[in-house]
Amino acid sequence: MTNESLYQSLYRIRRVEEEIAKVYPTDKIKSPVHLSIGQEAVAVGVCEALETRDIAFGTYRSHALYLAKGGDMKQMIAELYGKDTGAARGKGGSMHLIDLPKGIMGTSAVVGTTIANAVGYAYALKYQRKDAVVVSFMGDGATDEGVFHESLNFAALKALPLIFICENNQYAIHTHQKLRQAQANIWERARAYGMVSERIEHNDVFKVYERVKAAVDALRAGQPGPYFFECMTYRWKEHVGPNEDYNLGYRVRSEAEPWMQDDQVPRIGALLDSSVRQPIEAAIEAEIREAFAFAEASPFPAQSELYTAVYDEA
Amino acid sequence: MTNESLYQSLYRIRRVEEEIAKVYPTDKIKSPVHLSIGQEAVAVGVCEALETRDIAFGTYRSHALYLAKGGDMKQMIAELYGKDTGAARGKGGSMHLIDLPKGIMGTSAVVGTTIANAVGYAYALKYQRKDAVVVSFMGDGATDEGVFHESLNFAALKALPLIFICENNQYAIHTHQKLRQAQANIWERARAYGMVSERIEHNDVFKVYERVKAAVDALRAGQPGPYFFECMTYRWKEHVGPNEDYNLGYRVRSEAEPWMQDDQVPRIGALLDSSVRQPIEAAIEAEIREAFAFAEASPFPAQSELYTAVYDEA
Amino acid sequence: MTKPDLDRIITYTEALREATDQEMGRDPSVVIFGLDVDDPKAIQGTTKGLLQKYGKERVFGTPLAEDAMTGAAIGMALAGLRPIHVHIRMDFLLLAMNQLINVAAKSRYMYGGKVNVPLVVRSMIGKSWGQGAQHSQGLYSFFMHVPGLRVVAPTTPYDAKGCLIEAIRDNNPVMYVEHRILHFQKGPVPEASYTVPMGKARITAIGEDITLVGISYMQLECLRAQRYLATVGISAEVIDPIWLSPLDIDTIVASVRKTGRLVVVDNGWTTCGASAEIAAQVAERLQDERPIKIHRMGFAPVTCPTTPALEASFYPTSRDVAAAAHCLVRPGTTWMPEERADLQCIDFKGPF
Amino acid sequence: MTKPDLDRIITYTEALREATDQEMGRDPSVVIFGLDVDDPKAIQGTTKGLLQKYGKERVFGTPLAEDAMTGAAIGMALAGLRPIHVHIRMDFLLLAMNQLINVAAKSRYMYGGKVNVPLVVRSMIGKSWGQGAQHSQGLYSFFMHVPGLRVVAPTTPYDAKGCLIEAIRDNNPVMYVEHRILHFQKGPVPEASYTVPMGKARITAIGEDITLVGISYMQLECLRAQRYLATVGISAEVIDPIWLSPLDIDTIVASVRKTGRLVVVDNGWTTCGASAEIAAQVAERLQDERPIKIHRMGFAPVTCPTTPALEASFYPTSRDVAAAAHCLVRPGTTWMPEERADLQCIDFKGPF
Ligand SMILES: Cc1ncc(C[n+]2csc(CCOP(=O)(O)OP(=O)(O)O)c2C)c(N)n1
Ligand SMILES: Cc1ncc(C[n+]2csc(CCOP(=O)(O)OP(=O)(O)O)c2C)c(N)n1
Ligand SMILES: [Mg+2]
Ligand SMILES: [Mg+2]
Repeated sequence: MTNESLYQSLYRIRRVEEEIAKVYPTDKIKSPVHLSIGQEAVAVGVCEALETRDIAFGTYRSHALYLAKGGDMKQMIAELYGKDTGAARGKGGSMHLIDLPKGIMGTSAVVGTTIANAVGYAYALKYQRKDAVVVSFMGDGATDEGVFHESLNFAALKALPLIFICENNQYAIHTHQKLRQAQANIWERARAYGMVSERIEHNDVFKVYERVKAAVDALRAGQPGPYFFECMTYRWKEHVGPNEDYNLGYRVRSEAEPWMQDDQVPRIGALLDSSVRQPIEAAIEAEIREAFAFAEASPFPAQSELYTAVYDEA
Repeated sequence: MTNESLYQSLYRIRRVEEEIAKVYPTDKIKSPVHLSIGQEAVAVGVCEALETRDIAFGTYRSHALYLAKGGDMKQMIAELYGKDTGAARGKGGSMHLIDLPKGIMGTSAVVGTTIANAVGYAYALKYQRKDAVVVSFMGDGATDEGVFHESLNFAALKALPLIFICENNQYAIHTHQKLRQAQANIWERARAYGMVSERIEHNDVFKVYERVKAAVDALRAGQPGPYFFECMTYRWKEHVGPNEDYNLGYRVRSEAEPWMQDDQVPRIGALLDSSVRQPIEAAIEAEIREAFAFAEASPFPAQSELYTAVYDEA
Repeated sequence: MTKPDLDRIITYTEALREATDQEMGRDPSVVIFGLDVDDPKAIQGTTKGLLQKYGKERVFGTPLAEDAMTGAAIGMALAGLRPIHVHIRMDFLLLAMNQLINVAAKSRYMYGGKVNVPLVVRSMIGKSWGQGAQHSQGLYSFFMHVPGLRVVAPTTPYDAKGCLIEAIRDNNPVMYVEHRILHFQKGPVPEASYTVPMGKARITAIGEDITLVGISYMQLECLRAQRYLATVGISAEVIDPIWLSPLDIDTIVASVRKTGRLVVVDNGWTTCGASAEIAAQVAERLQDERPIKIHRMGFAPVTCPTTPALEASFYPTSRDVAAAAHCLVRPGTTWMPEERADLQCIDFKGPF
Repeated sequence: MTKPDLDRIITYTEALREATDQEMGRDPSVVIFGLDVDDPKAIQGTTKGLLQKYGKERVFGTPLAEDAMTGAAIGMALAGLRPIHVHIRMDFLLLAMNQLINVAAKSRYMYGGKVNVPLVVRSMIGKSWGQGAQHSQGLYSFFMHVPGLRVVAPTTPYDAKGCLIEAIRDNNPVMYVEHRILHFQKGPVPEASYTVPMGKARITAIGEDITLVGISYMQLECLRAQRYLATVGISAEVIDPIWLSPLDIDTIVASVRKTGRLVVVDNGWTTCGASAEIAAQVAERLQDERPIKIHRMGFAPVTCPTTPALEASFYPTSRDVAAAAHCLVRPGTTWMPEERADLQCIDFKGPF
């Protein structure tokens, strides 16, 4: 982790998603997109603490995770375009991103499902004596689900090399956490299963990095897991789609403003000399242009693809 | 609650179950029975604090709850015999006891299911402005299930007039709690949802009564629920069936012995003068004889009953 | 059955809203809840205004907890309420199967008839705009399989309203299946309350040569196919089963007795689906009477792909249905109608 | 396919244990877990000794958490293990439907073929001794409905072993369906490892007049029915599909092409069940060839009652099957064989 790498990752995610939002009204992306704009710091802080061999599972809102973990941008944009060159050959779309060489094991449209998958993966890694950790991303909404409880219980029971990251943006679609949970204490619930658990306030990329790095180091040293981090953050855009939604009335813009003022992208950018920052930005802009051009130019999957990959017939 | 009523209830349950165990080898009861012998104090302590109008939901191990809540003994034994006069006309068996006039709303063979049903019932009572509380019985095993988490969260969110009773006998079939949960702190998990929660040690019928009575009084006074009580207890017999199972090797008899020495039936019996105790016992023995005779004499349901009660066609 | 008042045209979503509103007004035991029922989007408008009118005890959003909230709905029903539990995707019911099948469907029977569970579960099938693998499934055959449940999948605004009222008033658990694309349909709906009685199919076009049974959204494709077929002189009878459990097999059998040919077009996979049941029952019923020809259509036997390039071939279209019907009526010939703009499938435009 | 070694007779449970043991010995990526797999009863003995031999990392009991443990099994499979997840009742799979159908069945497709999920889910159907509403369901048609899953329901010890090995080695999620009563069956099983290849049915009796397809435990009742029928000069061909997905419909069709008559006896409800699928496919396939007669049998269309007085009529017996077959072969006549002690149904004796 360096300020450069942090900025590189933050800026890359922000700018890719801004481009997606810009392209979206043209209907070239004919599938739902759940943007992470405003929330990048969590994925970036976490992934800076990981190695490529470490494994991440995410939610349908995982552009940030995918990019922060090193996912291939071309394949991601092509996937959003439904193209054959996409990460899932167009069969998955934005909600089902995957990049195996980068340890991105998949993202799911059904809330909570990947939490359990991550637990199983961590169990396997431990059994295989592999020197890698698993990270399981979830929203605050996912912690309402029974699978959250069952997964945490099993992970604690087996002391798995696993880090749970709850991206608490306080909303599940338009429903605030306080309308879903009597107490705003997700991290305390996790602690009750017998794991180290902590809330990280303020969408602070350095704090996220530090705490997760310490956990990763401990796990690599063979100490028992899992860890739980409730990372407070905020979604700037609508739940799904490219626009803002403060007009809907379920939240007010003034709630968002402190988070916007605390935007981690310029915050980290400001720590860099412009001679360092500008080449980073320019390279990313070029990468983005290339990724979109790649997606545009790529073919759709052939009709015969409808019937492939249902089963592994090997 | 009086010592008489406690003893009456404890002795009644113990003796009914002893008779079931005695009859079982004759194969007159052709369905599984999960005996509560050793655990009676929890159901009795709880139900002594309830009124008939209060509602209870239980598990497949609910003979004690059914009887303590005032359930009809004849209908219960007839149900075990699969007779038309049974509580569920023979269609349910030991695992699906019900007695609506006594507020026993049903027991289920799938672990954890009635927890959520109890929550919904309590929601309805609150909406209907009814002066009754709901009690939800569950085993320690049931607290592993996701439905436990989801149910507690919703009950706390809506501050329902509901008391959760976890009968922690430390085992789910043959698997000890410590092989299923990293920490033995079910009550603490419950507390994290934002409810009053407490562990009651030693299978102590008075303590259970006192704590539950206080909760019932508070709920009747309109104070917000729910409450959670983890009641430590111990099963003397095998998980299912009439025998002991210390030979299986998953537990040792010495673990059971302190619980047996602390048996609540003679403990409470000893508080009564024998002139008080003996008529109680005699009446119960007569009731039991009558109940079994009733079951024996009752007819099986007619073949046409196979097709009735699938739908309410009213 | 009330005859449709042809003057009052409203959408399917408005019909759902109106049915709920009328029943909630009539009966204080009706409550409605589920993720997002009280949010600004109000389940595509189907719950709009209900919170304001009936208050948050009767209209409420829930935590993400499909399993326990289904169990809670059953508990409410046992306590005398008439809960409506709403899911924005049918796929999420897979989290609620235990309560639906092990508890709701069985409670009345396993408690010897002492209780009933007057519960309505609304769920929506998604299609187009990249709904993909996990937001597109039509899984109602699961509920048809299990005794104790009722299943209904209305196609028109008229039936949407009448079936919802019928479902709310029924004392049994009813799985009420909607389709996102049908939400946009408009049609005549009387303002006054009425029910569409369960177990009765509707003949939506009268014909002689072949019977087309179209389930849920596929009813629309069958009606379009009927028009394509008319252009080549084939007269198709079209049936909307509306209720899948109880299923009005008599109406279907009577039609096939006449036409001798049956195409069942399902809005789900065919294997062990509604189309298998209908085909099997018709074959059993008519085997001693006359030879018949049967053909089933439904989702391609694959997971639903997200890319529009493949999604288009995942679903049978009206032209596919017409071609298949043609093939049964005039065996040995092949024909595929030219696409007509007025018979095109409506696609949903995103974000979601 | 290896020919059965007729000398070595073992039980179905022992066949399961042996298959698991051999695969675990061969491949360290095979792990087995589920509620109570490591307890003294060892899932009716099917996991006996495995803990001692392979240790608690590879053989473990779990918390009561069907949903997450299924999800965890998928995660293990993604990481290269070959998990076997065991459930003592099929009814409990209703808690795992989301992971099974939304994740396991779809992962390969929705990730564009990049991953596979080599997972085996064993589950048991209960019968007799008051299993009742929630411990008796045969719900495999749900899994047949969904592309991406395989389904197998072996009847004999020989197939139990060979199919389990085949399932473990397959790279896809396989739903492995057992029946409690079949656990008591004995039969010839070679000691050496072998597979029973997927998608291939077995003709278990050759006949001319009628085809009986018996699924899971009902295969036994069909074989008994075949013997009852023989006493009145009716020659029944009996087929065990073994694999329900992929289903060997060709073998069934070829038989019905010959006999002209089909009775499908399922170990579940008929509506939208395996029997509906088989009947529909056979009807579709033979409609241009010859007239056929079809009859489906299965659970009564009610919830399973606990009392033995009603449970007996909930299930079709071999005599019911024989009577129904007789009715197809000799229409207009009725016949019900006298019960023969040697062809009686085995009942399970409790506690459970
Ligand atoms: C099991 C399930 N229930 C409901 C939904 C519908 N849904 C999609 S996103 C969402 C909100 C999830 O909120 P959260 O976990 O906080 O994630 P965020 O969108 O805030 O990142 C809901 C309810 C779903 N996809 N899956
Ligand atoms: C959902 C589900 N999973 C598994 C089972 C099998 N089973 C029956 S009883 C039981 C143990 C439950 O333990 P606990 O809740 O502690 O209750 P106890 O038997 O100790 O009273 C299990 C696992 C079941 N009935 N339901
Ligand atoms: Mg959120
Ligand atoms: Mg227990």
